[in-house]
Amino acid sequence: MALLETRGLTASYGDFQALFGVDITVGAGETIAIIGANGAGKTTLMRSISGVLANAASSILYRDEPIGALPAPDILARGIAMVPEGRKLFPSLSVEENLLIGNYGRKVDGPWTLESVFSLFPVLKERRDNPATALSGGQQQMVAIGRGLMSNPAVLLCDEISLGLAPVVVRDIYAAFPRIRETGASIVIVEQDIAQALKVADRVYCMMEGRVTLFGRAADLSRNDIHKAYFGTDHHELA
Amino acid sequence: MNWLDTILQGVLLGGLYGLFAAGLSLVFGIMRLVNLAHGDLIVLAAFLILVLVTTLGLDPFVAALIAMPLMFAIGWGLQYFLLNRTLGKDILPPLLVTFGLSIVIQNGLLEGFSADSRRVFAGSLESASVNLGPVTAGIMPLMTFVSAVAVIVCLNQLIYRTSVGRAFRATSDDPVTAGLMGIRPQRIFAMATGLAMVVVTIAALYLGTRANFDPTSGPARLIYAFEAVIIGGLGSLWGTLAGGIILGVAQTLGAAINPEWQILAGHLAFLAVLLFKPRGLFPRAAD
Amino acid sequence: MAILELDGVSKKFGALTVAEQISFAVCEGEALGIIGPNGAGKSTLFNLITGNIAADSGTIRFLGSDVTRTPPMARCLSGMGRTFQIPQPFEKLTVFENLLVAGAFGSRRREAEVSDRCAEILVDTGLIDKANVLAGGLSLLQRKRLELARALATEPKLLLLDEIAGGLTEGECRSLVATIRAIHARGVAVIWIEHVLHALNSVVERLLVLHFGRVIGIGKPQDIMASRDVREIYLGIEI
Amino acid sequence: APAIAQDAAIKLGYVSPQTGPLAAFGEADKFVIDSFLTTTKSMGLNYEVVVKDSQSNPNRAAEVAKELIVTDEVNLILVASTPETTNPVATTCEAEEMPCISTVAPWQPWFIGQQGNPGDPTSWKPFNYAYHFFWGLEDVISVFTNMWAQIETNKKVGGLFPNDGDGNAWGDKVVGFPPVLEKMGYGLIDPGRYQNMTDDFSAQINAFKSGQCEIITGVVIPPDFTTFWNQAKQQGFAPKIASIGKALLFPQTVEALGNAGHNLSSEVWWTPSHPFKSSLTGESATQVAAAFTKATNRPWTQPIGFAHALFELAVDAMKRAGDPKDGDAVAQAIAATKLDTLVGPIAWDGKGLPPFAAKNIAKTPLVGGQWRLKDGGGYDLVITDNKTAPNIPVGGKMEAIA
Amino acid sequence: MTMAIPSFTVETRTRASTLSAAAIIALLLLAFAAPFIVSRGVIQDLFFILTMLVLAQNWNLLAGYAGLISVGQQVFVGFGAYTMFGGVILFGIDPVVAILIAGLFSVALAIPTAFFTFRLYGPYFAIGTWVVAEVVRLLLAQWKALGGGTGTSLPRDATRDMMGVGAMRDVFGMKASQAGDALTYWLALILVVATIGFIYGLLRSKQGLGLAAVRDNEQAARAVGVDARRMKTLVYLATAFMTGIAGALIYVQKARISPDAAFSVTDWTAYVIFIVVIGGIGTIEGPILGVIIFFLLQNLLADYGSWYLLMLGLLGIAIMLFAPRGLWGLFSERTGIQLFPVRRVLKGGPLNLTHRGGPHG
Ligand SMILES: Nc1ncnc2c1ncn2[C@@H]1O[C@H](COP(=O)(O)OP(=O)(O)OP(=O)(O)O)[C@@H](O)[C@H]1O
Ligand SMILES: Nc1ncnc2c1ncn2[C@@H]1O[C@H](COP(=O)(O)OP(=O)(O)OP(=O)(O)O)[C@@H](O)[C@H]1O
Ligand SMILES: [Mg+2]
Ligand SMILES: [Mg+2]
Repeated sequence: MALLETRGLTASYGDFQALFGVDITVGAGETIAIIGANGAGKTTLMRSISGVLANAASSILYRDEPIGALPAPDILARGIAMVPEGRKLFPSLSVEENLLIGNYGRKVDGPWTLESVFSLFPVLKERRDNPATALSGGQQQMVAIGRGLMSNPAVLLCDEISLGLAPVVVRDIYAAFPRIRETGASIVIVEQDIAQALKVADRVYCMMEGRVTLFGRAADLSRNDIHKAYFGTDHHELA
Repeated sequence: MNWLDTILQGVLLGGLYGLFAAGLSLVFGIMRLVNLAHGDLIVLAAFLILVLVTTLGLDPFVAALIAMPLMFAIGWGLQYFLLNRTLGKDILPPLLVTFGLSIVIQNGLLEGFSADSRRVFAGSLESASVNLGPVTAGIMPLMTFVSAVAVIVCLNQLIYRTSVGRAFRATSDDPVTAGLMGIRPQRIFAMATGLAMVVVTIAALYLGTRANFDPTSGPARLIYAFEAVIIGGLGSLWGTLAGGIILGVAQTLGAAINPEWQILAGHLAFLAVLLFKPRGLFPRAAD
Repeated sequence: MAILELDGVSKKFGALTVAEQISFAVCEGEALGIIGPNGAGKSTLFNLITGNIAADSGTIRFLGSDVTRTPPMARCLSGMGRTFQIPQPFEKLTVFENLLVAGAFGSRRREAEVSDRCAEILVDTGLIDKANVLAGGLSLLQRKRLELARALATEPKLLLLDEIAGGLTEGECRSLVATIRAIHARGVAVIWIEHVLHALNSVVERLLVLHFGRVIGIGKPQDIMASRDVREIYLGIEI
Repeated sequence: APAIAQDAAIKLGYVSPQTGPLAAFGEADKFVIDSFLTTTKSMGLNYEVVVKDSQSNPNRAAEVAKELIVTDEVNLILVASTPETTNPVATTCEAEEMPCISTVAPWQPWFIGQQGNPGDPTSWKPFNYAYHFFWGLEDVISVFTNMWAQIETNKKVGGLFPNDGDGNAWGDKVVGFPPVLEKMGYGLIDPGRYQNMTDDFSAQINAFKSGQCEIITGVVIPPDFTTFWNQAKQQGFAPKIASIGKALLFPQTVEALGNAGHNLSSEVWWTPSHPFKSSLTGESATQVAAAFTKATNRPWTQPIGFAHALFELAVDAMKRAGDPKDGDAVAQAIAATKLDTLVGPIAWDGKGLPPFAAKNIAKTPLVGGQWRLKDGGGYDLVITDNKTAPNIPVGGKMEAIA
Repeated sequence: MTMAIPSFTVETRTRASTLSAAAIIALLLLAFAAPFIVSRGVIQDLFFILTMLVLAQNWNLLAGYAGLISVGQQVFVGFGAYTMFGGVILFGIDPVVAILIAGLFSVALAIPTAFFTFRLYGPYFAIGTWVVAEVVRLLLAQWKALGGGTGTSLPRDATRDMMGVGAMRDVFGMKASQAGDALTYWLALILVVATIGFIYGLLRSKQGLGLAAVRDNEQAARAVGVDARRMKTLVYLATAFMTGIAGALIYVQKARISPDAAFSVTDWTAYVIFIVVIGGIGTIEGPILGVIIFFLLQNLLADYGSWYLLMLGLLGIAIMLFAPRGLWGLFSERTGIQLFPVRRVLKGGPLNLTHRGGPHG
């Protein structure tokens, strides 16, 4: 049964419509990847689900409850946490405080505590009292993920966690995902790095210009299908 | 001329300015909100205390205690329903709306209370003083100063030691992302203004017992409060107190030379600080 | 002859060294690519070159004269054009006006003299149909194009490009490469920071690798890509 | 016999601070004007009063004066209360050739304050249309020193003079307190002009303490006096006498001092016990004050008498002017006034005045009083010195502040 | 690169602006004739409107176009007025000449002020300008020759014998005070025309475009060769000049000055901000509309004392909340009408470029 589901989701920024009827489903414990070029609407989708953008109530269902119109804090309270694009750490807060604030609106017992986040990303423990902005990009991304986990969410939305990071750092960060999956949480990853996405995801949605153009089990999709959905061209056209 | 006394009086005066400015500093630090109605809100609180004192026959300190939650509610509502709509990158909307508010409060109070000068009586405390060797200090000014320090200690504890305080700082950094943490920025801002109004009530208590006030006496001290905040640096409450003291000492020193220089000396001290530290003495690292 | 020379340029933000003893030169008409992990100091290097950030030590020479202490405006007037990694359009001006400003001020000419050229640049960069739209209403992609177009309007002798190809579709990427090549072909020197290596490599003659603020390699793209250091640091050891 | 045509109403313009920090001065205006209109109506006179509020703001005062002249086309302008309102209005009237009667501001700040260069007496010029009646600094100085003479002191005086219209005049080295006090053997310690709404008076208190002042005088706005008085007590400064102008005019402001207001002294320009009668209604001062209290439920204040007198003078001048629309005739009629009013006899005859001010100023009597705590709370203003105007009865002797 | 491109043209004019140009010229002719047509009361009201309009246009130039939100513009009103008084009283200069000198002195004051306040940003700049104004007020309050804190009046003869008044008396047979009014009114009218002309000319020039760029993004503006500091300084000095002149002119008419009145933050800055915001910030039309509304409100409600101010406060709040672009902004958005267009619209070329940018700011 679907834990989280969007039905014909549309979203606009003023006059500009960014999503045109997006349907995705996320099952319990599932890892979903959403891929697509810049401007495809991936972030908009994440922002809609997490409540930053308001939508029609019934366009997003969570445990069969319409949540499309709820504001972000209510979404978090129900167990959907987000790691936003660009990390968005709080510069006035230390590393530890950035993590602690992650469960401000949802304090439930679960696998994730300050200690377990530190054991997931040991380097953060050493820097716990530093201002979050003093860390390297990769470390900041770890704080952002840890912060998302602190509320022990049932669904974790991760927007472009490898954006602008060097491949080595990306690898370190993705190394943490199996341990997050083990706790039973569903994960939605937005990613431009298709290979990386296919590696961790159970299922993949591909978006182009505000629509889902392809979806299926990661293992079933051919590279050419994805390429076509992603770029609108065949793979072999690539030099 | 007694320099020691001059400086002591200046420091105590600085306590009063620090108290006037602490609420402003809180609001300015968290929301970048330049509240031009701050002075009028102090006067409003003073009238509230006055009404409680005269109708219920309460001691002013007790009256202030009762006024605090009321003022908190006023501040909360003001922020939640009005000022939150003005926040943004542009500083003009809050400037204008709070200026409008200032006019509304002043003239509302004028309609309600007439232009008469009022006073809140603190009994024999008013003229009591302690002898500190070569100088004497009034009990009330001392209490004002101690209250300013206490207010700042409490606010700092709140902001740096509690989870609500973390939420304040996080929201101040980035309200949208704070929302993703389950923080409701609108309410955090409302709470911050509510808290500022509690501080305002304390300031009003000392304003009302120290000198006469009338509906129009708010703006006169607003500029000192702003100066204290800016000298101290955005978001630093201790800086705000330091700013108040710098102003106070500059004023008493200026007055000791010639009373014509009293207020001018305070302003010049402010300009001098900004000339060398355009972001104040203790600016926040970010922004 | 060198159009730009850096000699021992260093910069620290507090304890963080973002540029350490950087020395290199770019010849007239050359195209140089800069790569390096996220946070390596690439954008900071641009800011040092253009004067948005003052160097702690070292000298920067442009067109033979020392510009280490001259303000950004003067450097632009002497022929440096740049794009910002995070686009910085003049939001309340139209796209065309954005270019007019750059054209009129950057090349010190009257508005009327530059308007035709600005229109041409809009055609070249594919923004012509947005000419009279407020720049604040553009999508990220269009904003990046506007960055490029605006930099071109200043008629630079040296063009500094900061990550303008990220997230383009293959077709768009190809046309971007063609545009940059054409600019380059007219004798404009180019320094281009980019993560999209195949695009970069199809334009530049040399590559410079930056790591923790230090230059760890500069040379022909093939040589650089083949070097062990670069592979380890930038691409990860697994390759 | 009144030669005024019954059909065309005579239009009087009236400006005073009805709102803002000086609003206490304008408190009685409505009462005075209402009763004036009823009286004139019953006398068969056709008067109209256009009331403007200066909002305690000199900019606004000048604006409304222009409006009265130009838009409302009044025949005469009456203005009252503090140089911040009287001076801009009088200046405007003078420039517009509009007759104007002004009051409730000591004449020096009014006259000298309207001169281009107040520092240069040779440049001072009299006015053709602006006339003022009130007392002057010489009166308040003699009233104060007479009061001080009743009590044994070391004759050391501390002065509190702000940098405003009144303060600069009172503290002036030529026309103000300093030369006279010196002549009379008082030592004046004047630390200098301060700005109104000052939060700290320790500089002044220190100066007074080290000068061992037993007397305090000055012209202070109410909030500043409260601040000063509290701080003085806190810092152990207790003068025997405090005679302060302006701050202690109104019962509310004295009450605002709590018990600390006892035996503070002040100038008194009008009380219900002044032995004068209205030339319009024949009522005595006591009756007018009682009528005010009855109508408004507020204690009497000093401006009542002067606001009333303004209208008496207006009616008197208009009667004699012939054509009320002829500004020059009205101005001449004002200059020729000889009228017994609610605040005493008024005539612009130069009596008791230096030659430069003789034309435009008429003086009214001034006495001194002390505020005394009443048994049941509240304060009484007791007249303690009348040497300057013996026809006004005293109510008690001066007492030193406990 | 070299493909043939159908030729482009750049336009700023709109149909409304062509019509309005004609209407404005007609209106101006009427305005110049006003002293012969309407009563003195109306002339004085118009004088008030015109001088407030000058202040409003200047504040708008500063805040709406240069992004410099100042709450200390009263410093130039007061300083200009005091310079004029000083010139007339102490040096016997003709008031009309003294007005011009006042403008120059204001610029002289603005130079050190700019040096200081330009180090500050956003709210710091706003408060900094206010404090500077207070400092100047307190310093002038010590100037005993001009009355110190008491203030002083302009000698009656000075305005009576003002340049041009005599001639007007002789030629038009006006009374001295009437001639004085007409003269100050014409000066105000000229000042308004010059101010709006200057601002409009500036905005349509290359410098105006640069100014808009600086306001939108200072860093990017510098990167494309705009000298942001020079641009802001230029605007600041220009507004100081015009505001100083307006201040002097206002006080020639008032004839009485005191530091509190001349440096009133409420009268010369807060109300001016109201005017600009009610009308619409960042447009030339906005302050014009704003000053008319302000004047009407003041006349309708002034006799209600504190209620008037209360209403004004509420109105300001309401406009800021519900129509942040002001009433002209609302109107212009609905109708697309602009009387003073500055937008450069690209026309022609390969595509039919119809989309318009709307008003600046
Ligand atoms: N103004 C600043 N103050 C403090 N630190 C800064 C500042 N600007 C940049 N940094 C830090 O300097 C380092 C280098 O940043 P820079 O933007 O130059 O990296 P980059 O190589 O361009 O990375 P990316 O590939 O993500 O664009 C980073 O750690 C960044 O956080
Ligand atoms: N705040 C906004 N205002 C207007 N348009 C926006 C806004 N944010 C995004 N858009 C537009 O909405 C469309 C979808 O953007 P979105 O950020 O969702 O894409 P994305 O798939 O996340 O891209 P990226 O890979 O760059 O993160 C784009 O055309 C973008 O320009
Ligand atoms: Mg995205
Ligand atoms: Mg970068």
